[in-house]
Amino acid sequence: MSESSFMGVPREEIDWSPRVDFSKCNYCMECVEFCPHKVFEVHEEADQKFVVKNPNNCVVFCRACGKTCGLDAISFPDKSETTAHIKTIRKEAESNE
Amino acid sequence: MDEKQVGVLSCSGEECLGGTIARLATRKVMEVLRPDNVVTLCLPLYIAGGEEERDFAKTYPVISVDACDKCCAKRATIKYSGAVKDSLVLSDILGEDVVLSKIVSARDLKEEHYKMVDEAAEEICKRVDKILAE
Amino acid sequence: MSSIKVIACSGIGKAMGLMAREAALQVTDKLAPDVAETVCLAYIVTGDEDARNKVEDLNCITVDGCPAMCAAKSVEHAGGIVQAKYRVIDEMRSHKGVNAGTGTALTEDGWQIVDELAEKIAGKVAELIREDQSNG
Amino acid sequence: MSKTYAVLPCNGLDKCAGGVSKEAAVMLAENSDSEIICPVLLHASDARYEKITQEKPLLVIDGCATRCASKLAAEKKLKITEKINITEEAKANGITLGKGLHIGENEMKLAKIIVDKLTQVQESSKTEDSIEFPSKLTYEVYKKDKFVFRLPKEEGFYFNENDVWAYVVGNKARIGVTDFVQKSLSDIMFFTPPAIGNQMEQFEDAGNIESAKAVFEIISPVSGTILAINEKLMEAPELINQNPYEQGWIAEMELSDFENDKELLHTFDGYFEVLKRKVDEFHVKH
Repeated sequence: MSESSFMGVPREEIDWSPRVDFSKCNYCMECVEFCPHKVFEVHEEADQKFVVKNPNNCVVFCRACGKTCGLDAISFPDKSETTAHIKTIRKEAESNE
Repeated sequence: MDEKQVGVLSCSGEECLGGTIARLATRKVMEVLRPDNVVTLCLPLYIAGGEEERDFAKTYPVISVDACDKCCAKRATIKYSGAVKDSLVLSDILGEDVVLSKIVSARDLKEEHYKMVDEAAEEICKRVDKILAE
Repeated sequence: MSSIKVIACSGIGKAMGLMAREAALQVTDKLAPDVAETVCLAYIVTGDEDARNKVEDLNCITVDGCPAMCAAKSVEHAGGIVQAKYRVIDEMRSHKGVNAGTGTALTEDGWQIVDELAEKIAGKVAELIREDQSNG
Repeated sequence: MSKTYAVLPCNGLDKCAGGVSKEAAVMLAENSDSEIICPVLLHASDARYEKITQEKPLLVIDGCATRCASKLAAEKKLKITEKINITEEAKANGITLGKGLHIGENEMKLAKIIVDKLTQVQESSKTEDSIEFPSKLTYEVYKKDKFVFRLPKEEGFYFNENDVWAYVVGNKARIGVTDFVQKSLSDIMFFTPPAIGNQMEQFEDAGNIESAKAVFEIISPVSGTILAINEKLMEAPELINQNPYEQGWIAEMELSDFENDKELLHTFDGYFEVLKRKVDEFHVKH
């Protein structure tokens, strides 16, 4: 998946993925079951029963898994900052050409 | 990169057992036996005017699978897309008595029925492989 | 009086096609075998005059899987009088989030929806029969 | 001025629904400049109505599923613009039609609901048409197996990489999802619309759509205020599957900063490449 990009910016340079506050989480697993992009990975035996395994699989600007969380344990980076960051990288790339 | 594609257009006859066997055999070829090369076409959609199904059948080779000698799938293909590359009529391999016997719900299928599905699926695969080898 | 034709799409690509097929079969086989019967959908369109006579000017109920409504379209095209059109997708909408299975095999939940739909169709069959009788 | 019809009721005499078809036609003729076509006279002499049927769009009102009026129209080679079926309307409105042939209170009520709806439809479609949208789109297609993915080539279409389009005219835009979304979701069963009046930034969510496979969050390609949503999707989300660019559009917005939004949007050429890549990847995975 290293080839993936968003608006010409390599995906790894964009910090966008769910942040889970595990102190609030009750492991209902709704978010894990919801996401079709395999962002999460289940660790059944561990105390913390899942992790954000593939943050770069997360669709940039998608917050849908957060809505499945009744406890509001999931947050995302600031959208405006992310947008500004993407624009900056694009400008840099342009001026380097 | 593109694998060669073959379309299979199956009857799902509602009046007899053969329809159930034909559709299950076709799905088995698509899901399990030749998943990379076989695209199933939806006969009711094809008949009701589905553009995607009809265009595919004009561009790619199509095998028709029918339960009985009314050959609805074959006739439909010829009518709307021109020709079939190959065809299979289940009464030829399973016998007319069997295909025309009373339809069985997918809930009540028995060992004997799955054997028929396997036999039919194998016959479809033979035809698919022949086209792929061309 | 002729029986009511219950005609399913049997779409091969999705679970909903199989569900339509099974719901129709349950009506004609178990719930109302004396007054309802089915007809091969493909045959009435691709077949000869005999095939058309199976639906032309007769009371039909169509059971479709998806909104393409192939059974309804083809039966109307063949001259059948479509008294009611059912769509599995409408049943699915009242069972949000349920996994019904695939076009090969249904899950328990899928069968449950088939059973409910079959009951509805059988109810409609009975209603049409009553109307027909009261109209003489 | 309100739209007028040439109204062809079945006027059936053997069922109550036939009487309702006549009543609805009479009401329409009284409330607008619509004109009634008598089915019996039409059957005997079509020349009599040639002028009306050429001038006015044809509304056919059938009583029952036998659809005699529709069949008559087809026989006379008349182009039907709109169809109403009294029995279906009765069911949809929870009204039970009487067993007898006389029109009662319930039946009059139904006729009035139908006539009101016909006139109301025209009003609401006016607000939906607040943005001037091309009546016909031209598409480029990308084929994969039997699946055909369309993308409109018209100027004015912009796309984000979240597979949502915006068609921009002046300071307004209509938004919707692309063929990639509706094909990968398959049959769409639910539409949760954005709230009208809601102000949103670019890439905020503008509702969602859901199939048996997944939920798709509609990520807005533009910033602005929601002016209208496509009400038809509430009852028939499958319109998105039929054509997500035309009858399956999602919402209309007043734009707040399009010049800025544009920086992170593709026009046709850019998005067509994205679409092809996504289709190829999707097919490998499935």
